[in-house]
Amino acid sequence: MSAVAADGVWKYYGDFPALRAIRLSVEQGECLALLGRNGSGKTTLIRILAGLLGAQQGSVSIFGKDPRHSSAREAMGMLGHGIGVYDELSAYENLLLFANLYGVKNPGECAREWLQRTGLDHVASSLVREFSRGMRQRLAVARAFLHRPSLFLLDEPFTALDDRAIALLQGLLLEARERGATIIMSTHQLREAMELATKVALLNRGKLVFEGPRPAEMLQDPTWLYRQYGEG
Amino acid sequence: MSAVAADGVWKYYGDFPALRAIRLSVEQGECLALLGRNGSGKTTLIRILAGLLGAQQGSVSIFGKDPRHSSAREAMGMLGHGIGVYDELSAYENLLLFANLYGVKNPGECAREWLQRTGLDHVASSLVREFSRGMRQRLAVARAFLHRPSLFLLDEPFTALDDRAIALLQGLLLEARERGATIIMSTHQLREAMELATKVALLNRGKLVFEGPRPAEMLQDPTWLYRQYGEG
Amino acid sequence: MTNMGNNILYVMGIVAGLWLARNVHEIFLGLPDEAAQGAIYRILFFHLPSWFTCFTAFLLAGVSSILYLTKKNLVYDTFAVSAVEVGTVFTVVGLTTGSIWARIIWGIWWTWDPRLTWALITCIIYAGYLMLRRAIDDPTARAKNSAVLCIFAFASVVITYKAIDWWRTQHPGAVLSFRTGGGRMDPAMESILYQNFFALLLLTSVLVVLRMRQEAMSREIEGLRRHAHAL
Amino acid sequence: MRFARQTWTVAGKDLRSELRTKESLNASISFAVVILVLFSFAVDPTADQMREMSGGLLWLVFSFAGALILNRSFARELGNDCLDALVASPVSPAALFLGKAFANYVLLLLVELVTLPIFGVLYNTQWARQPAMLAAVMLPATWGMTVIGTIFSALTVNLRMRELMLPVIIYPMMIPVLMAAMRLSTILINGEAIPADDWIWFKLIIGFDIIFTSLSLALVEVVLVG
Amino acid sequence: MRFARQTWTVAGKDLRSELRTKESLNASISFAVVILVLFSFAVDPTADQMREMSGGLLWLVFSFAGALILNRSFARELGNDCLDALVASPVSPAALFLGKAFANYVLLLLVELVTLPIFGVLYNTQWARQPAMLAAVMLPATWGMTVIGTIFSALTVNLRMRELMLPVIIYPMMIPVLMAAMRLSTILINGEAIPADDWIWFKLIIGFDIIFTSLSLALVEVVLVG
Ligand code: HEM
Ligand SMILES: Nc1ncnc2c1ncn2[C@@H]1O[C@H](COP(=O)(O)OP(=O)(O)OP(=O)(O)O)[C@@H](O)[C@H]1O
Ligand SMILES: Nc1ncnc2c1ncn2[C@@H]1O[C@H](COP(=O)(O)OP(=O)(O)OP(=O)(O)O)[C@@H](O)[C@H]1O
Ligand SMILES: [Mg+2]
Ligand SMILES: [Mg+2]
Repeated sequence: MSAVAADGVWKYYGDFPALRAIRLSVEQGECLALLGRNGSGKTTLIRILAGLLGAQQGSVSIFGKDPRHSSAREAMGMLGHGIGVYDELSAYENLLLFANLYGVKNPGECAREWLQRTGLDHVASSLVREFSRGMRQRLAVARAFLHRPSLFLLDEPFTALDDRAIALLQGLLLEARERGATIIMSTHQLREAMELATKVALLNRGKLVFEGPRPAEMLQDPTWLYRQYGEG
Repeated sequence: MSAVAADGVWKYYGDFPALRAIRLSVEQGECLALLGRNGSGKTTLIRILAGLLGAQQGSVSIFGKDPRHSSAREAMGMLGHGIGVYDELSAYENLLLFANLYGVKNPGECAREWLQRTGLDHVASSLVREFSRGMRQRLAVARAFLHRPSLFLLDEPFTALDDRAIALLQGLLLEARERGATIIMSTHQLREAMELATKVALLNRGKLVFEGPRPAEMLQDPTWLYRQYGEG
Repeated sequence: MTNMGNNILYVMGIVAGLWLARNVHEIFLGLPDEAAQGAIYRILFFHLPSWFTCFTAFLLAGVSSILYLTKKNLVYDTFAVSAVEVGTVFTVVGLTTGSIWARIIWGIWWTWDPRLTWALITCIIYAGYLMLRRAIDDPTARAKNSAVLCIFAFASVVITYKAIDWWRTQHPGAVLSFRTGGGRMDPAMESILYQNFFALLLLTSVLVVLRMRQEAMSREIEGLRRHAHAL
Repeated sequence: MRFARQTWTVAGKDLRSELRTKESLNASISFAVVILVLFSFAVDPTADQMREMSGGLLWLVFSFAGALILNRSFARELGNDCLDALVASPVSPAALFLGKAFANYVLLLLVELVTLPIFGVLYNTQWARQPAMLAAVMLPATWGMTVIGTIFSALTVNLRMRELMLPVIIYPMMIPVLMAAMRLSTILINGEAIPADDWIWFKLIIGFDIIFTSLSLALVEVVLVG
Repeated sequence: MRFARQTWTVAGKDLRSELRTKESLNASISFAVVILVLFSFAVDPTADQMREMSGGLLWLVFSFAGALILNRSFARELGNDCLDALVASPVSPAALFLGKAFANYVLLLLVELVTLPIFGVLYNTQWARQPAMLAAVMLPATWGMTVIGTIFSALTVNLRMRELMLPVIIYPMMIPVLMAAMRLSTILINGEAIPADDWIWFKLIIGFDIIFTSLSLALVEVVLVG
């Protein structure tokens, strides 16, 4: 059973097909980098996998379940464009909230542990409102990781992060991959992604034009794939 | 006379000093890459240079004038996080509006020219609301360039753009630099920035810790500077 | 659509027109004046059928909204919006004819009687539906959100319909035999009334089908534009 | 069990973040006072007139001031895309809806509790002659307002023109329950017994609550998942 | 010259983008009708009461419905950070303010023009007995509302809780002009001549307009530049 499988997924915005007959499968433990130009449908695909959007045709399964099934949702860690934590709550309260919602055992302890791992323990009781952008992003990472998901869905996770924050995230993702978690991430920052990716998929105007192990060429020259398929 | 000069600029948010005694000068025709970790104050500095924020102490001059002086504002082209164009107007109407506000001669012609240069002429009369992210960003670039500014202030201009859009922007900026325009841009994407930058400034927690010509080391290893000064 | 479909539509339109013309002739020349109200009571033959028509349209729109939410086929949404648009027009006709009638026999254009008030609220709610649609760009989200609203909105139609039973109103109570058990209206009159209703319903169907085509067309155009943009 | 815990967690979060800053609570209460003052200019109520309009005025104020709170309900989730995080978490949408509705309910009741005595003082009205009956009207009527406000707040949360659409949609939808509450409150504030004819209003409120709560619970998943 | 051209460009842009979709215009007008309906429950409009309150009711409706438009005014600039682009351009802040105020003024007057006859029909009131005098009240009073609304819309545009703060701030600020307009309109709608005593209300409106327009023009630069 694949960790993530999409079969013939079409998504229309009205009559405009944003995704066309996407067929994709990611095995457990793989890390897929989802590439594509602006507007090619990466965000749409990730949101469909996360169950935040419904596809008009085709089926999606997460560990064999529908994405809206609660066991699928428990297995997922999602990091979108927004950080998904509340400005009016403190860092600790935010993590506690999500730990509770995910039914984590020992929510308080788990929240504290993740504050520590993301280097936020000294501001645990400050309101998020007062955080700088980097700190917010760290907290978002903690939120997405705290229930030890076995599937990560990340939409442009490296955007607007500095080198340190990128290193933190890469470290955590590597660790997760080692314990067997599956990762799907979209990105324009190919260099950062190539360090993690075992597999690459390229979207072009809603069609999946390439899916396979990361070509060796891309380590040296990240845009190699675009040039191969970009004009297709 | 420097194109941009800041002298002893302090900016507080409440009690928190986001900028501390910034002293910076950029000569005409230079391209400054403003680097710094998340929360180091890049956006704040750029907004102060653009006259969108007032500094509590110190003085800023743009071509010898106050940033709020209308001749300084006419000389400036600003590209922030948002695209700064209206969703309910068409691409052409947007450019026409800004051409009028900047008192460009022949606003209609100028708007059409820039639609062409950014590859938007085929959608000139569509409302921006219908545009994809890449197209919006192109229009934003057209808006910032259409009055031929002699000073560009760009806040993370490459964020979330694909390779093609980045190439377009880099091309336009190179052209502007050649005709003698000054450029200041903040960024985390060092590689893209290093192709343009003649000068580098590094902010660390609101202090300017380095300012000078781009070190040769950074072409090979963009994060070199961070490692030199990052912990300072 | 096919030629065949077009022809059927034309025929339906013509039949509806002729039928209405015949009814008008009958109403104005065939029927005697009413004892209490004189000539003006004839407005009933337009007043009541337009309310029935709009209620029918709203009911069908609600059903089709439920279908949209279960089947996710945009055709249902297209039908719902067309029905609501045509229905809203008939709501306005009903309000106008009612007001004119009120002006003549009550001496005022409007009074805050529950029936009248609820009819006005229904009109506002469905106007809100149409406004909501214009505020959403993505056709799929638009269909979903307006379908939900359309289901909620139908409550106001029910209340409007039942208002005369639930409250003491200045507006006259039921006259049709299926609600009163007969006896309040002359059978000849009632038959004309129904005939006018069915003629209007026929006209409504034609309008709805035309509107559906236009809606489908504009959605297609929107899709094509996005295609063009993506190039 | 799980459902109840989730509901409680969501309601707790909303209440905690609201009570920490009291922003919408303060705004709502001061808006209520502002409206009361505006009305007093507009209608210059003599004692006699007040007898007839007390309930109406009261619920107008409740609904206008309450809208500020209902408006915030899902808007609160927008800022950092928190809604996505919630919907992607294992919380069932119905629990999410109920949790937010409970939080709104508590806040609305708080606003009403504070507004009532202010109203009494400003308009020289003895509103507390039949407190139990008044509560029996206010509790279900406020729940009706809450349900409509919460579900439509969810429905319009992603709209470009949320602030515009919300009032145009929620007030007409709330009218049945508002009308009933106005009528009953007027009678109760004047210290009269409810005439037999007017029990229909009670039934209207209860029916409204039941129908719209079930509809909302049934539709909320559709509303939240695109 | 330059100033006038800039003002005109800004006003033209706002009007064009509003009239293209008519979104806030539609919303505002239907909200006006909604409020008229709500009031009818509250006040039980008999002919006698209406005589005393017609002006009050009218201006309550104008101010509530108008707030939707005023609210949008600077909110429109928020979406894509357009406000930054405008403030960074060579437009003088005063021209920006005046341009937006003119656009709002036109829209508010449109809403009032549509609302008046609806009000007349629904409340069975002959409002047009002294049209010229009524216009002489409405034009400056609406300008007063516009100025207050526009400047506070600018002031709150960057606030986290814009929808909350705006109503709480603008209605109290508008009270002088609203009160005057209510009083004068009631007299005019009833077809009476304005008593000598009541001319003071006229002066109040004019004074209000002059003072707040100048204050706003003087302060708008500070408001817009952080
Ligand atoms: C603006 C004013 C009015 C409105 C909004 C209005 C609304 C309605 C509505 C919604 C119906 C639907 C009836 C149904 O399906 O049961 C109706 C029916 C009817 N209306 Fe009116 N009406 C108005 C004025 C009047 C006036 C002035 C009269 C005559 C005095 C009148 C006489 C009737 C009659 C006799 C029916 C048929 C009742 C039945 O059999 O149910 N209406 N009206
Ligand atoms: N809500 C929406 N309504 C209508 N069209 C949409 C919507 N969201 C996305 N689209 C369209 O669908 C296509 C795919 O969008 P999507 O956001 O998935 O692209 P993306 O690959 O994430 O792009 P980017 O790299 O810019 O983030 C685009 O053409 C876009 O215009
Ligand atoms: N409006 C504000 N109110 C309070 N503090 C602020 C505000 N804006 C920024 N700050 C604080 O000022 C500091 C500098 O912020 P700024 O946005 O300039 O950083 P930056 O260098 O642009 O960071 P990034 O790379 O994340 O964009 C941060 O610590 C931030 O928390
Ligand atoms: Mg994307
Ligand atoms: Mg920044």
